[in-house]
Amino acid sequence: MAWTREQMAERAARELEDGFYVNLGIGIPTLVSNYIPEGMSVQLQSENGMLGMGPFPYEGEEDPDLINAGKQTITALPTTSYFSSADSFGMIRGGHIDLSILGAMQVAQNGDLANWMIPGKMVKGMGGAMDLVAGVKKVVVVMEHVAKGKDGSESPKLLKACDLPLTGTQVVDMVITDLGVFTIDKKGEGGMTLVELAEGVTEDEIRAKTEGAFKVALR
Amino acid sequence: MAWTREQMAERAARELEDGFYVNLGIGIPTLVSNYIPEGMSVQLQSENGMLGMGPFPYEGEEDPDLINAGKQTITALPTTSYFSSADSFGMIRGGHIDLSILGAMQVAQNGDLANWMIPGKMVKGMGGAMDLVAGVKKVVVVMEHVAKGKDGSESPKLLKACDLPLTGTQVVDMVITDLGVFTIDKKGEGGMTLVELAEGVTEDEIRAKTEGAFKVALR
Amino acid sequence: MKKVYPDPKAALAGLLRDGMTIMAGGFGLCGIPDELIDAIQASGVKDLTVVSNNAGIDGVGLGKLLDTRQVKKMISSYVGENKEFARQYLGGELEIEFNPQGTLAERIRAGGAGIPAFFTKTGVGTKVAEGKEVREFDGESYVMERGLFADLAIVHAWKGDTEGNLVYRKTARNFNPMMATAAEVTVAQVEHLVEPGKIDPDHIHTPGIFIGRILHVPVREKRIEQRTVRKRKEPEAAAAGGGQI
Amino acid sequence: MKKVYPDPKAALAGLLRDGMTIMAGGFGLCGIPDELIDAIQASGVKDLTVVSNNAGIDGVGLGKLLDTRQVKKMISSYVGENKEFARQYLGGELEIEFNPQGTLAERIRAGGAGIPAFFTKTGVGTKVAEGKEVREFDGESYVMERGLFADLAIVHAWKGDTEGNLVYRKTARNFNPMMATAAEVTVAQVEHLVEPGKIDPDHIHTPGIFIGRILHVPVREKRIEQRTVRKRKEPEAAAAGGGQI
Repeated sequence: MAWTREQMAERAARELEDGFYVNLGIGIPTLVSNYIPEGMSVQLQSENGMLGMGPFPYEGEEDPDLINAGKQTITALPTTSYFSSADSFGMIRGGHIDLSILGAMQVAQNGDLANWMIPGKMVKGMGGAMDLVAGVKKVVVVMEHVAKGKDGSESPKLLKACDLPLTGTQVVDMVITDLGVFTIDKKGEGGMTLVELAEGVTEDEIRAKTEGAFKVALR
Repeated sequence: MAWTREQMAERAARELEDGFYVNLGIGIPTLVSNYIPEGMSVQLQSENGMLGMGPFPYEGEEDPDLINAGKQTITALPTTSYFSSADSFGMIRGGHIDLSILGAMQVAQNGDLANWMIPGKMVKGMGGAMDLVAGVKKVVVVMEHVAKGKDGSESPKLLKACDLPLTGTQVVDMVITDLGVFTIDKKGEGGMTLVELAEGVTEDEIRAKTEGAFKVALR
Repeated sequence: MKKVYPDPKAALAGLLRDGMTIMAGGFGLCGIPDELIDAIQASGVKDLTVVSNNAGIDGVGLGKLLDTRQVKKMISSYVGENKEFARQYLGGELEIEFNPQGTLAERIRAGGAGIPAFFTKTGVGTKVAEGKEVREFDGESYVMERGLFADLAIVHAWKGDTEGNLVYRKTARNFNPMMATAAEVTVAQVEHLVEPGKIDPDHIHTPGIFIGRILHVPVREKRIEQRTVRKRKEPEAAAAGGGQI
Repeated sequence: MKKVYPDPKAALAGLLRDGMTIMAGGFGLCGIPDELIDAIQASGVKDLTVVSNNAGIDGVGLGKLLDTRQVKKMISSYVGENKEFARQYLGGELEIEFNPQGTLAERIRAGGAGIPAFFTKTGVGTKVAEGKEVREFDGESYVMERGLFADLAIVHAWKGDTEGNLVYRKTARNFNPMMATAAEVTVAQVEHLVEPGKIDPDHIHTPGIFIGRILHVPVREKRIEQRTVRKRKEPEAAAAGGGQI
């Protein structure tokens, strides 16, 4: 049984530590905020200029001047501070954010990441993704293990080398898919290592669905 | 009759224009604030992080958190804003200050300026002087025409080339001395031009006390 | 030295010309100088290069200038919400230069602060670094990016005084403060215009020196791009989008 | 995750080691983290490289660390007010690296913002540019300067909350905000320590992310370096030091 989106988010939340400042991408990463352990202080950064992001507002309490990087209405917390985009990305680029959890189209065994454009399709832009993966101390990717084509075909997303245009080179520390968890020695020679299996998933199944080389060190 | 310090400051004040943002150096330049014409809006910048600098405080009203770049206690105005040193010098370096009036040890005919160190003497540092002359739109130097030695000897300060370590190269637009006023075509080939004489001062006297080459175009 | 102008048209009078570069503050539809954008549309000025993190949505914000084909080129980080944009771009009618959001913010800040170029890790080894100098510092590779400076910047602030001192509100701050510093002339629209001295000088985000012209825009309804709410009955912990316990 | 420490000694415990680089906020004696400096003096840590715009005055501020010869090198813009400094410098006991004030401020800001190097006009053609790369952009020459990052930064703020959000007061802000961003660990001393939520989030100058430890220092008398006043009878226009009509 592969993990659900919620289970993937829950697993990603285990990378949080007390006192962490964290930036969450759109999609499954956003769900991680639901699994912050009680008693743990985690401040969420929104790269459009906010630290200490609160939950969505109650209906009727939306404030057009208070949105997150996904342009959704949100709320503030007692810890909140606001700042400019330049200060926000100074914070990101300067290595002050402890953890970034984000989605991906492809990840290579050396930590290369592709998640912003598909040649031939309309390009929307990279937004803050390149800054986040280059600047944040630890980058965790949460994604489906394989891409599913419209015809039902499956193609691996964990590759020897990305063929889509890159968001960053040697930037990913960990990949959480619906099938398991991999660590990547992004700055060293250690390559990619499978460290956890989703319940009921076998090493063989993962091997069949992964193009990139990986060692196995289940814990 | 050479100009007094007050007359030099008064002359320098004629370079002010309505709406100008101005940085004044220590010494005679500070006196310029006494000659801002009535009805003219001039905001003084203090490079330690303030725009809209007011007069000295009344005795007993000094605030240790409110000083100018000369470390003197000052006051605020209704127009005042405070900012960091990085923002302050962003303002200066970015060319947002209209006019800087400052003192000098030497000025060369091409606009080179020396005003921060004398080799062999204790060096105190350049403070913000190099940033100001490099960044401010118009730089006016106010200084005595000649340097007086302890033995009463006089040596010119307006030179062909500065021999003291430079604060900036081709940065001075105008020099106001106790004897007259010079303009300098700092970015072009126009050189230095004598444009005004202090009352009772002759062109010959100036020529005798000036090493740098200059044209004359009195107005 | 009067900085206050009565309406958007007057505030932009004499500042617009074909082919110019305009910076426009805002993130999505949050903190955009919409009334000034409307006035630019009305002026008919064209062949604009517009520097803005996003390009508005269809018929709103910068989307209006796209509708009227006044924009030749966008310098942005993300333009996903605009169908007319996609149409013009795919049809080759519109040029786009994508910048990583942080690089865009820093290029603008640099332009305003007299810094012609700087180095950043962002984008090394990607399309963004193509054709740019890449250099190693202390064993890491960085790409050189250039400062940006515009002919005109238009910004939106919550409060301003007649001297041009500005205060932004919440995440409507975003790109506005840097853009205010990085143009020959900056025009600010403010929701509340007050006399000098009414804003605590420690609370000012943009000092008046950067603002050439200022304009009071009456409070009106602001657009929300992604209205996202939670039910009153739901426990807080179940709400996505952020959390702190 | 507790950031609040009971006293300066505790706030610096485990952070000090010989030969380290420390940034210290302040301009002159304005906005200096004096209680933290006292604790560094008391610790006896030595061979320090200190990044600070000034070097205090004799027996006050960083002057104390000079008195006890704990400083090996200063990175500053102006050190004129300190006799002991001059003695040690002329005697070859103390190294000094002068930076133009704006270059120093920007190097610190760059260090905190992940920018390893940038170009500036300041200092081109002077001693400051010697040995550094000079490059032309759009017909003007600029010198390349490097970002600065320290092992420890100590800053002074007016108000702070237990999350580390800081507000500075008037010109006591100066170098403190950039330094807070440019060190492995930043320790802040604040005159008023409050609970989160007590500071308007639009008024925060330094977000708590930059502050590792925070310390309440009771209000005491602050030193004034150049007490300058005007007589009550004097007309305002006659007062030097500034003016606006």
